[in-house]
Amino acid sequence: MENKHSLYKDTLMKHYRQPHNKCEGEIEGADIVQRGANPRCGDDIEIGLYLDQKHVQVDQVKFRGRGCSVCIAATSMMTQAVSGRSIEDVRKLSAEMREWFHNSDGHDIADPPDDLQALDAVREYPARRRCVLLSWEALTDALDRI
Amino acid sequence: MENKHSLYKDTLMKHYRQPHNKCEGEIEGADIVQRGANPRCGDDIEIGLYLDQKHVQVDQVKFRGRGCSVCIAATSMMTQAVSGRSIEDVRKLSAEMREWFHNSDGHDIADPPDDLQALDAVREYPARRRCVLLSWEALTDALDRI
Amino acid sequence: MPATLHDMNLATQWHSAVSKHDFPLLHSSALGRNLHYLDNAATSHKPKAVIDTINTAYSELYSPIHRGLYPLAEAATEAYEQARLSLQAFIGASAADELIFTRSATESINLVAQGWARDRLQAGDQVWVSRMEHHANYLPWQRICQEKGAELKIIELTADGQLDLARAEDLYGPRSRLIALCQISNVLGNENPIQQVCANAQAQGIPVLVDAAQSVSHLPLNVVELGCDFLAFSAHKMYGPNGIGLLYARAERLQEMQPLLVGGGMVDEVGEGIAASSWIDGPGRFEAGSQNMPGALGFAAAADFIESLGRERIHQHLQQLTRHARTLLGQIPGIRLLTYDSVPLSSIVSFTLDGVHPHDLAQVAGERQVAIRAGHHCAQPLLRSLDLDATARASFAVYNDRSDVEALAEAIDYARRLFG
Amino acid sequence: MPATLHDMNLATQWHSAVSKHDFPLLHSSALGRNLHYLDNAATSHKPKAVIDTINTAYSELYSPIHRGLYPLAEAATEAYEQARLSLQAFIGASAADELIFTRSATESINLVAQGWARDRLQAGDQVWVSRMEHHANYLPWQRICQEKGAELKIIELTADGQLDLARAEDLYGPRSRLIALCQISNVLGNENPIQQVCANAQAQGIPVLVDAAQSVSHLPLNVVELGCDFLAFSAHKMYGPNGIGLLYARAERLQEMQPLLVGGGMVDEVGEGIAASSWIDGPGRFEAGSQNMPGALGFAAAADFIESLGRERIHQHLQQLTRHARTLLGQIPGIRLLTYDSVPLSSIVSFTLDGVHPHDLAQVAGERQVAIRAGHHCAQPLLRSLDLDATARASFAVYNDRSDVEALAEAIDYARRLFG
Ligand SMILES: Cc1ncc(COP(=O)(O)O)c(C=O)c1O
Ligand SMILES: Cc1ncc(COP(=O)(O)O)c(C=O)c1O
Repeated sequence: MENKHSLYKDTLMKHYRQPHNKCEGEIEGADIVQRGANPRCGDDIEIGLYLDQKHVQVDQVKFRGRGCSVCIAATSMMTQAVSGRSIEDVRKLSAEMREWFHNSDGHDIADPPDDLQALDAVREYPARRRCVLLSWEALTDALDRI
Repeated sequence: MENKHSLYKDTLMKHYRQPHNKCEGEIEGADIVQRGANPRCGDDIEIGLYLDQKHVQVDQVKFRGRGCSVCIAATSMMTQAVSGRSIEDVRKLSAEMREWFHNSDGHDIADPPDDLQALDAVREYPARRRCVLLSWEALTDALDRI
Repeated sequence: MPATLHDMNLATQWHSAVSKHDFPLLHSSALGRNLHYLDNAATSHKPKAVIDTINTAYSELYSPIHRGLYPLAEAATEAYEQARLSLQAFIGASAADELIFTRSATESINLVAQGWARDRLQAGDQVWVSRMEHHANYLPWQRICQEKGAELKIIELTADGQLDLARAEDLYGPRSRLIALCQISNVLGNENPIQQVCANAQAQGIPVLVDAAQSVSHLPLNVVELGCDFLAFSAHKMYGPNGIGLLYARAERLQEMQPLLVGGGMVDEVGEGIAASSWIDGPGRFEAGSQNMPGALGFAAAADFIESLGRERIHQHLQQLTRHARTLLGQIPGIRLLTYDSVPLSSIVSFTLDGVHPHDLAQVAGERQVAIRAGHHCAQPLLRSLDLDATARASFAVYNDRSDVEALAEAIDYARRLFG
Repeated sequence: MPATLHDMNLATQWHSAVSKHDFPLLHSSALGRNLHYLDNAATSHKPKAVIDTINTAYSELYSPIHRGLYPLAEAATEAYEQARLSLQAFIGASAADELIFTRSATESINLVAQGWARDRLQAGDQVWVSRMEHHANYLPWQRICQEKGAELKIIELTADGQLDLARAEDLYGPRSRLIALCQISNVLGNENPIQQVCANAQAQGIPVLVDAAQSVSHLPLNVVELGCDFLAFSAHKMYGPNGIGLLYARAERLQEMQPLLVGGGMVDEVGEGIAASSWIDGPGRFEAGSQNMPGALGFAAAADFIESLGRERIHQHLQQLTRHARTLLGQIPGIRLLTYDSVPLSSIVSFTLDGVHPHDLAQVAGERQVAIRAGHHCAQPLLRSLDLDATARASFAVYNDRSDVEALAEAIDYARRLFG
């Protein structure tokens, strides 16, 4: 069903159908839990950060919540992309993602890790940017609380 | 200088140059003095009514003030048209004049007294209606105070 | 889904009266030519007649209004006031002086909230709205009630989505100062019993404001028969231009209103310092600044366009499309329609599909050339009460036909399979 | 009155860049073809490029803004925000988020009065305006000062009609909360020393609002260099469409503002009952209701049109016409010009003629195909101080040329003879 002009690339659909790091109940044992909500769309998620002991690395990110396929898939990709990275790296990546989506004509991320490149198609739909960025914004808010 | 398409018909210019019933100083000895002002144009006049003893007839109307040629000429014509008429007649004429100017496509006054017909040309210029009607409105206000 | 013979006859007659051919965007633009545009409750496309009127206003008649003493200015002023007269006839008002040109339905309602209600509301007073109001007819009341310590009271809905007037106990009570209701909901598509509410309210001396944004393009409407005090709508949802709307205010109410904007053209005499200034009479008092003459002419042209088809007939056409949409969508597994069979049809169908977010529905539909809306439709109070974050919505206009409805149903079914 | 050779060369160059041919109303309409239109301070005519842009917006790109998930809606939203970017460049703002689309300069100023000043003014505070303000930049301040018990302070004029800043003693004093000034007066044509006022005000932390309605079409303008906090203007006076205007608000000030209108599109989360609702970030918070996309595109097209000629050059052209008008009118017996030689020229000449009421002047001129304005020009405080009820005014735009000025002088002289 892959369609060149569609938002719904296989990678996105894969993440939507089988999201990584998604909890069903509460997020338990996380160092920081942060909500991200967009009442205009009804997207409403919560992410949990698990840090290393020295608080220099993000060991894992989990999430729960509801939203459209773009929101869920992008959140899944985010958790996958940042787990195991240094906090500094995560901040950088987060800034790059926002940059990437705010200047849709601008430069690409040099080497987008993991599946993030699959979000490229969403950049053509400004109305859906918020769905992609919601989890990244929650992530930044969470990092600011360390 | 009469111009078919001009507002400035000879009759109007005649009344403007030599207005009837115009005082230079205060209006003296009138039964009722009434101001009519249109701050939007700067027209500002005062009319004085001289009634008969029984208060059923308007013996004379005088005026003073400043305004554009249409305002001055129309006021002059008004004083001429109503002096010597019964109050009832004056009320009727006043209503007809307003009617005449508000429905510029409507019917004409059956037999406009004196020079009033010369105002016909002004009906094509809605922006000047107010200049014609100012004195008639002051007149109505004055009659309401009898 | 074969149409009945009767429906088909009506449809044929209809399409000889109006079609996509009359709408340049739908007929010949790259982005619109093949589009099934079903987002008409948001805004409608413009017939050539309206676009041409705007064009002519700028190219042949443009001039300042109510200010010039040269023939062009007189002609432009005449045309502007003529537009007001056309719209007066369109809504059946007793006098053109009861019509105020605003920028939109939103401004019209805010004008009543700030220009009329502000001076009248006291702590403990009530303003009534319904659960199904658009934010434009909700937030202005919420804000003024907050400011004045008044109560914002909600007419809740029955299980089938109609105004539950029986439960709205104090609606006509002694503290009720205003009732503000939409004639047709932009989510449910319900038509509300405005005339009945107005009659009851009038008996108690309570003014009623009608938000006619969704109704004025297809419901026969007469403000005197309706009995309302205020009525608000925008031109752009009735095939007219953007940037212009209308507030009807019954003469008595108009007398009681203060302007929302102050500036040129609406003042009689400006006081020195903070001495009070005096406003001119009539609707011009509420139209501060340079008038939008091309907007007013386009607005009147839109009303003429609607009148040329007849609101009765338009309404019938839209009801047929709505019925067809309900039938076709209703056959898709997992669909939930937001309106009930017990409620008369108008021009709007809202729905959800189990397991697919409305944004995804709209996106998939968009990729298949079907333009529908997803979201809260500026009706958060309603959606919250239905425990929904968002719905999908299709809404119809004169240029839509059965093929648009069929494309919609196919797109939704495709989305179901894609996400299934 | 022969022009100098230098002037004639400039004029030739100018008319190959722009002429009445580019303006459909002036080029080919029945009422405009032979008209010497000199009422440009009221509103200007539209070049074909602007009319075509509006047309295209309706015919090829029309759609709801910020709401749809189909390609047409994305394209329309993109175009709308692109228009904001163009206008950002046009006024030199640091960010597009500092630009709010309003319906007009009038709404822009009222928005600042009600959305910013209302929450800040206290009894005894001062708002400063000048004696030469248009009612649009006077009445909103008068009203809010009345409401708050604040003082409306006036910068009076020197004998030659300039801001008498020396006499405005507390202008930068501790109770001064806002200074609201026009950049160019719509009666006198004066250009005010805004940059200097802004610098002094900024040093004391006093915000400055600039009414740029009369300047934005021909004065090179950069809000950052100017140093103002707010700047307001309308599209229709700069060759753009009616029904749309702009408020620039420096980011810091924009953060402090409350919306004038509440409704759809500007709310984040609607509170239950009268619980507070939250507004979205950015300029959209002040743009309640459906956006006027065709208006915004026409607005940006007007800015492009101006930029294509260059504001420096336009200003020069208008100054030349103004100088010529002053010379020719100055020769008519009984004329009194309202501006002084000591004041730099811009694009406006106001005058009176002894013994002839300005309304008669304008009417006679109108009958001779010369469109000028007569009245108080929405500047009653100024006219009262000059002890005048009305003046006549001629104002110039890019499409005017020396023949328009000559027709003006002839018409005024004719009026003199008619009434002499
Ligand atoms: C100096 C000045 N400010 C403000 C305005 C108001 O502009 P608008 O009527 O477009 O709101 C005008 C024009 O009427 C003006 O000349
Ligand atoms: C029921 C209803 N009321 C009011 C509005 C506001 O109209 P506008 O955005 O044109 O001001 C809308 C549309 O958005 C609506 O659907």
